[in-house]
Amino acid sequence: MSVLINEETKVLIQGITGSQGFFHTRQMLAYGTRVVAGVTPGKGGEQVLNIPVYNTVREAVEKHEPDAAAIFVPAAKAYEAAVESVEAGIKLVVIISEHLPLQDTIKLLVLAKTRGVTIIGPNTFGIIVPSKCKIGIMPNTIYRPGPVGIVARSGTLSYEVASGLSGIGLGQSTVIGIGGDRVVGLNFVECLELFARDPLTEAIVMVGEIGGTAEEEAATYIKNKKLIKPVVAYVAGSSAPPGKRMGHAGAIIERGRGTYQSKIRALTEAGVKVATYPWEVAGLIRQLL
Amino acid sequence: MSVLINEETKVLIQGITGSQGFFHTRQMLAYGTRVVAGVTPGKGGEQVLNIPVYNTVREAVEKHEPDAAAIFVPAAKAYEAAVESVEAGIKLVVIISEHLPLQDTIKLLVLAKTRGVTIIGPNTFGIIVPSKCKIGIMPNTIYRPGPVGIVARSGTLSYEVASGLSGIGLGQSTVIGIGGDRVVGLNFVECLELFARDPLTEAIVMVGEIGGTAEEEAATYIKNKKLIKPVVAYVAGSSAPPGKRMGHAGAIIERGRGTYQSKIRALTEAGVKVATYPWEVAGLIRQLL
Amino acid sequence: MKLYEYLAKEIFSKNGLPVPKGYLCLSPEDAARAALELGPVAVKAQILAGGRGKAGGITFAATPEEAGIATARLLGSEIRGYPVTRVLVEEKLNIQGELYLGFTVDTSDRRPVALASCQGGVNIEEVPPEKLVRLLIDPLFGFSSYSALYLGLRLGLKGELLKEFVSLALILYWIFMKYDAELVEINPLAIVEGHLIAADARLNIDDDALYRHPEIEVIEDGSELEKAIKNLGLAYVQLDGNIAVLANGAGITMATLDTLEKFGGRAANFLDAGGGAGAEPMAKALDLILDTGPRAVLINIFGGITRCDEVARALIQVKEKRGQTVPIILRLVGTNEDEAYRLLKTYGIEAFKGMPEAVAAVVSATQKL
Amino acid sequence: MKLYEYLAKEIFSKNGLPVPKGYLCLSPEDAARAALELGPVAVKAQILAGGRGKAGGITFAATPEEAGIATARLLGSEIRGYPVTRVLVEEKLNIQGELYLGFTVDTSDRRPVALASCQGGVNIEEVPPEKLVRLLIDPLFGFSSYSALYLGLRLGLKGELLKEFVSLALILYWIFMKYDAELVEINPLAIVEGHLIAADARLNIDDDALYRHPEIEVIEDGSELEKAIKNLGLAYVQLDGNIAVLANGAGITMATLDTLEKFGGRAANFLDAGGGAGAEPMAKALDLILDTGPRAVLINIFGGITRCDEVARALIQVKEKRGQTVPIILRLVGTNEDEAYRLLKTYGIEAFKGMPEAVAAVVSATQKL
Repeated sequence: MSVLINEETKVLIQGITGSQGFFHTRQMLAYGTRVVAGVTPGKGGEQVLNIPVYNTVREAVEKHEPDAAAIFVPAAKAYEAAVESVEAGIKLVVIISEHLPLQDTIKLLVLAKTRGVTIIGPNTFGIIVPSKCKIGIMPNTIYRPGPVGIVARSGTLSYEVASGLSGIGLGQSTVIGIGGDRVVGLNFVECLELFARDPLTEAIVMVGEIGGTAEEEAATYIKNKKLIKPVVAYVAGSSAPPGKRMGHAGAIIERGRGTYQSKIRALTEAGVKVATYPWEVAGLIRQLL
Repeated sequence: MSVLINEETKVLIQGITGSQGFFHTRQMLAYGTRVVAGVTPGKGGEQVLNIPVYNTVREAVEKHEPDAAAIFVPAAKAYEAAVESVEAGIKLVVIISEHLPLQDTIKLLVLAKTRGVTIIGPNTFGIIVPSKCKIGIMPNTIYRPGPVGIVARSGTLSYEVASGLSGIGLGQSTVIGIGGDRVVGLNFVECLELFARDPLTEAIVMVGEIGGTAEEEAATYIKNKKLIKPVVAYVAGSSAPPGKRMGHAGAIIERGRGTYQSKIRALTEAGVKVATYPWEVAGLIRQLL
Repeated sequence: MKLYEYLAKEIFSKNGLPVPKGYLCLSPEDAARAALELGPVAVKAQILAGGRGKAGGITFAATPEEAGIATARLLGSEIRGYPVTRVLVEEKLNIQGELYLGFTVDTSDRRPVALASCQGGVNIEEVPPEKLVRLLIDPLFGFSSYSALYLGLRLGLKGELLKEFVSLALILYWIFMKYDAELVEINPLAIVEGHLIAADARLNIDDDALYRHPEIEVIEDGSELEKAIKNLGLAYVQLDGNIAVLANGAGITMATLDTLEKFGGRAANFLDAGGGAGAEPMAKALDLILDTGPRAVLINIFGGITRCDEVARALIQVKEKRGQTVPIILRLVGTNEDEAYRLLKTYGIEAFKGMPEAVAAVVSATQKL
Repeated sequence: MKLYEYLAKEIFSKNGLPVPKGYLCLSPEDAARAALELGPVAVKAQILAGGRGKAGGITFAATPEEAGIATARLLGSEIRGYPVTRVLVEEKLNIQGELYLGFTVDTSDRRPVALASCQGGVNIEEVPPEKLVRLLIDPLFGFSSYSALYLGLRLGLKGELLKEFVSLALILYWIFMKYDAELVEINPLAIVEGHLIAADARLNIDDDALYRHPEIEVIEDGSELEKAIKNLGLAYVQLDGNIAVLANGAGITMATLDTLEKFGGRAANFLDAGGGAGAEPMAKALDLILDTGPRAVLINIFGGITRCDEVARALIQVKEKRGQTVPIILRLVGTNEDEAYRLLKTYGIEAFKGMPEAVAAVVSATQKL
């Protein structure tokens, strides 16, 4: 068992012929991910890294029934690419692409919901079940299988944490990047729910940052649902000057939440151990396991 | 128990101040329906038949929590009125209005589905649980409580049948008009499912007509799901000349279905008793009960 | 509402779809002039029915003279029951292949559907199912370029033709939505010199949505009487029997005709007075159908929205106005029934509460005469 | 991207929203001329920050002369850290009431939200929650006239004001969607002589959507260096310390700054080289920040998309070009790490694999100097 993906997961790559798509497909194949097809309109019939390329997702779905799609398509076309996978019936769509217009993301998430599709991202480093399946752009070398679930907004910070855990022999059950954008699909709370239900996950690391209220909502979830698995959090942004706020509306919506202090307070009150430095996370997890 | 509505059902009337809305609200109140509020933009604050009128459905929902809405609004505004009820969280919307543009109906049904809302109609006579609740425009006098569920495309034909049943002492559990338009919300198959699960319904009458393939799909359902409650059908249109078909596309979609002969054949093969005349339905039901 | 081919092509062209060059012609002279400009032409009868080609409604003409002759032959003739009053004279296409593409509504799936085939042309209805691609469209997702691409690939198109097909299909769907169409269809979607062109065009607009398309001229289809009754807001179809029928609701009207036929009568029409028709239009409709000289009239009302007292008033009004008429047999039950019977009694008009009795009475009335 | 008030008002006006009459003025003479036409005016500093009124950025002037003086005083001054280079001279409104109306995205509910209050004006952030109406918008349903009506009723509006509010709110939402806004806001939405008018206007466009709005002129916000680094496609914010920081990913860059602060260092900037930046832009960025004269540079890379070998190459390239530089402390792990260390070794550059070691090293390097 693992969260969302496993060694059986068949993966479709959208934008497989682009430089990013090509590079990371090769990395994913090297990791052992079952990449079954690629899609690039106009390049149907070609082969890339021995993977067949199709013009449309629908054709690829008819032939290979992929379980997940990874989107490596430039921002201006990422929305349509993701929607194509959603409409074609793929149930997990991981959007690596960044800089999607906000309204595109919002519309995509609404459409995905009507089809029961899980969207990870946009602007995510992806999701990995160590030694089983990697859908994303994280380095292949830093993960080990084990009991710690990681959910993170930021890629590189999560690599830092995962690498620290692996370094002291604590592997990861599943690592999920929810994406760095203000609006993302799968969120902290939903990941906590997945980890709570996953028998392989014994402890959870949350890697957050200032801005938005996702960490506060996660804290509320942990407190209200009495999550019994231990959670360690690191939140970046303690030194950031108060942000240039987005007009009154932003202030009205956030109502004082979204700051470093508010996140740390909420998490601490929920019983979460908060690390001061990213490299302390591993030690805190070891104490709790 | 009954299907979709009962004596507890609180009803909102959209277009309560219009002549049709007013007339039928009075009839529904006379029947004992719990009409709790009306909505007509611009007439908020008024009272009609001692029912408070609101400018928006949302206000009415906040104050009265209606379970169902009935739409008595001219065609050009019926879509928005129905959507307003769907968005405001009302779970059953009965659209009496006729002549809605087809694309409006299609869009409405899609939106309703995203909110788990049941749409009856458009162009329906409504739904009634005799002596308990009536949401629609059917005459108050012809129904009696009893074991027969009726589902009909046509209003007046269903009155004919209900009246025949009542006349020989066979009351009705629930009578549902699915609406006379080519595209409607709740359909024959869904009504059969509701009746199959309803303990008060012992036999079912389907009142169909030529055009579309709803009767054929109902026959397939009855056959495949082995519906054990007896079904009697009457289908209007035996004398109709072959319709002026809607281009090749219509023919391609219907593929020979949609005619009187195809409906009767499908229903008969599914074990449904088919009445030659509308007034024979009651007698056939009596034989089967 | 069906649009004539030439009107549909006007709309297609305005929205960027390729159509053949052509002119609407109302006389042989017009046609000859058009052919002078266009060279070899197709002369196509403009009627609101399909199957025109097989019925001789399309002729090719190599010269202006031939075009004039063909037009003269078509104008005034009748094709599939429709009088030909106008022809479309179009450049003759050198067709290398025929595809089919259409959008309509799948009423059972309650959503739009795209239909396409690589075997278009006059025999499209006989194309085997595996040669027909059917793609349901989720209205929330629309018909996207990837769907158009998928459709084109399924037809086996490649290269330039595939590109043209994608953009053409997207425009056709756009037209389908924008004009509230029940159906848009291109058959054949011809391949001419390596490019796609809409050799024929069909566009049916949803009657219920016409109100929001004031730019589209309403095409009056049917007889004067049909038009007059439609203008009252009622549904009317002329039939060839001798008993005029008026009922309320499409279902009961159909059932009345079915019963009449089984009882040995022949209906002169289908007249659905529909939901909530008041006394006024019903009286006018009754008046109009009495003008057609039926042997008898059968009125079958089961009152829901339609109130029996209003039906009674309509009948009384017509009787008062016309004096002696052919037998009018009335079957009346439902809302405000008692008031109706009281009114009818005042005027000495009898009515039935049962349908078989009423139908039997009208059949016997016509047989007596 | 924030738009200046006068640009936002131009867009509002073009889309049918009522705004005060006014002119953008770049000199006291311009302002006097405008006031001559408009009568009593408000002179409003155009800066990309809120709270302008409280900071003295809005002055009223009864005469052209006063308008000129007020403008002269504002131009060249600095308000909330922004130099004032332009003012908006507008007719003075006789305000009878102030409402608030805005649309933005609720990032936690992942959808647009309407916010409205009957107590608009400068103290909007202190309005009690019960005086604030918050209406989430389902993108599939949009913001409909019934929603606008509901909002207006909740603000207690009636009659003509309610009607105006409904149409104004619908247009404002339309602007929000059409211009890919992150935020549109009218505060105050003023009541003047019984009508609504947008006394102020705020419109922030989603940077990521600017590419599809070529009609909107991009407003360069920030210093020359900030602009230069942004043009490389990297995210940069200037800070007031002395250690330049370059890292990859917003999260790790923030964490690096946090760590630096806790270790006693002070960052000169936030520079996120982001996802997949190649050697070229990173070298350029490094070059640019070296030009600012930091005491040391800290580069912290955990390679995912960003490949360590490219970072190494960027660093080597800059070192080659500039020769001797201030200390550059490198922390480097991740994709293509081995290749990177091989390259660095060739050039005799040392790197750390641990973050605390690197941060400690850079702090100690600055303290040594």
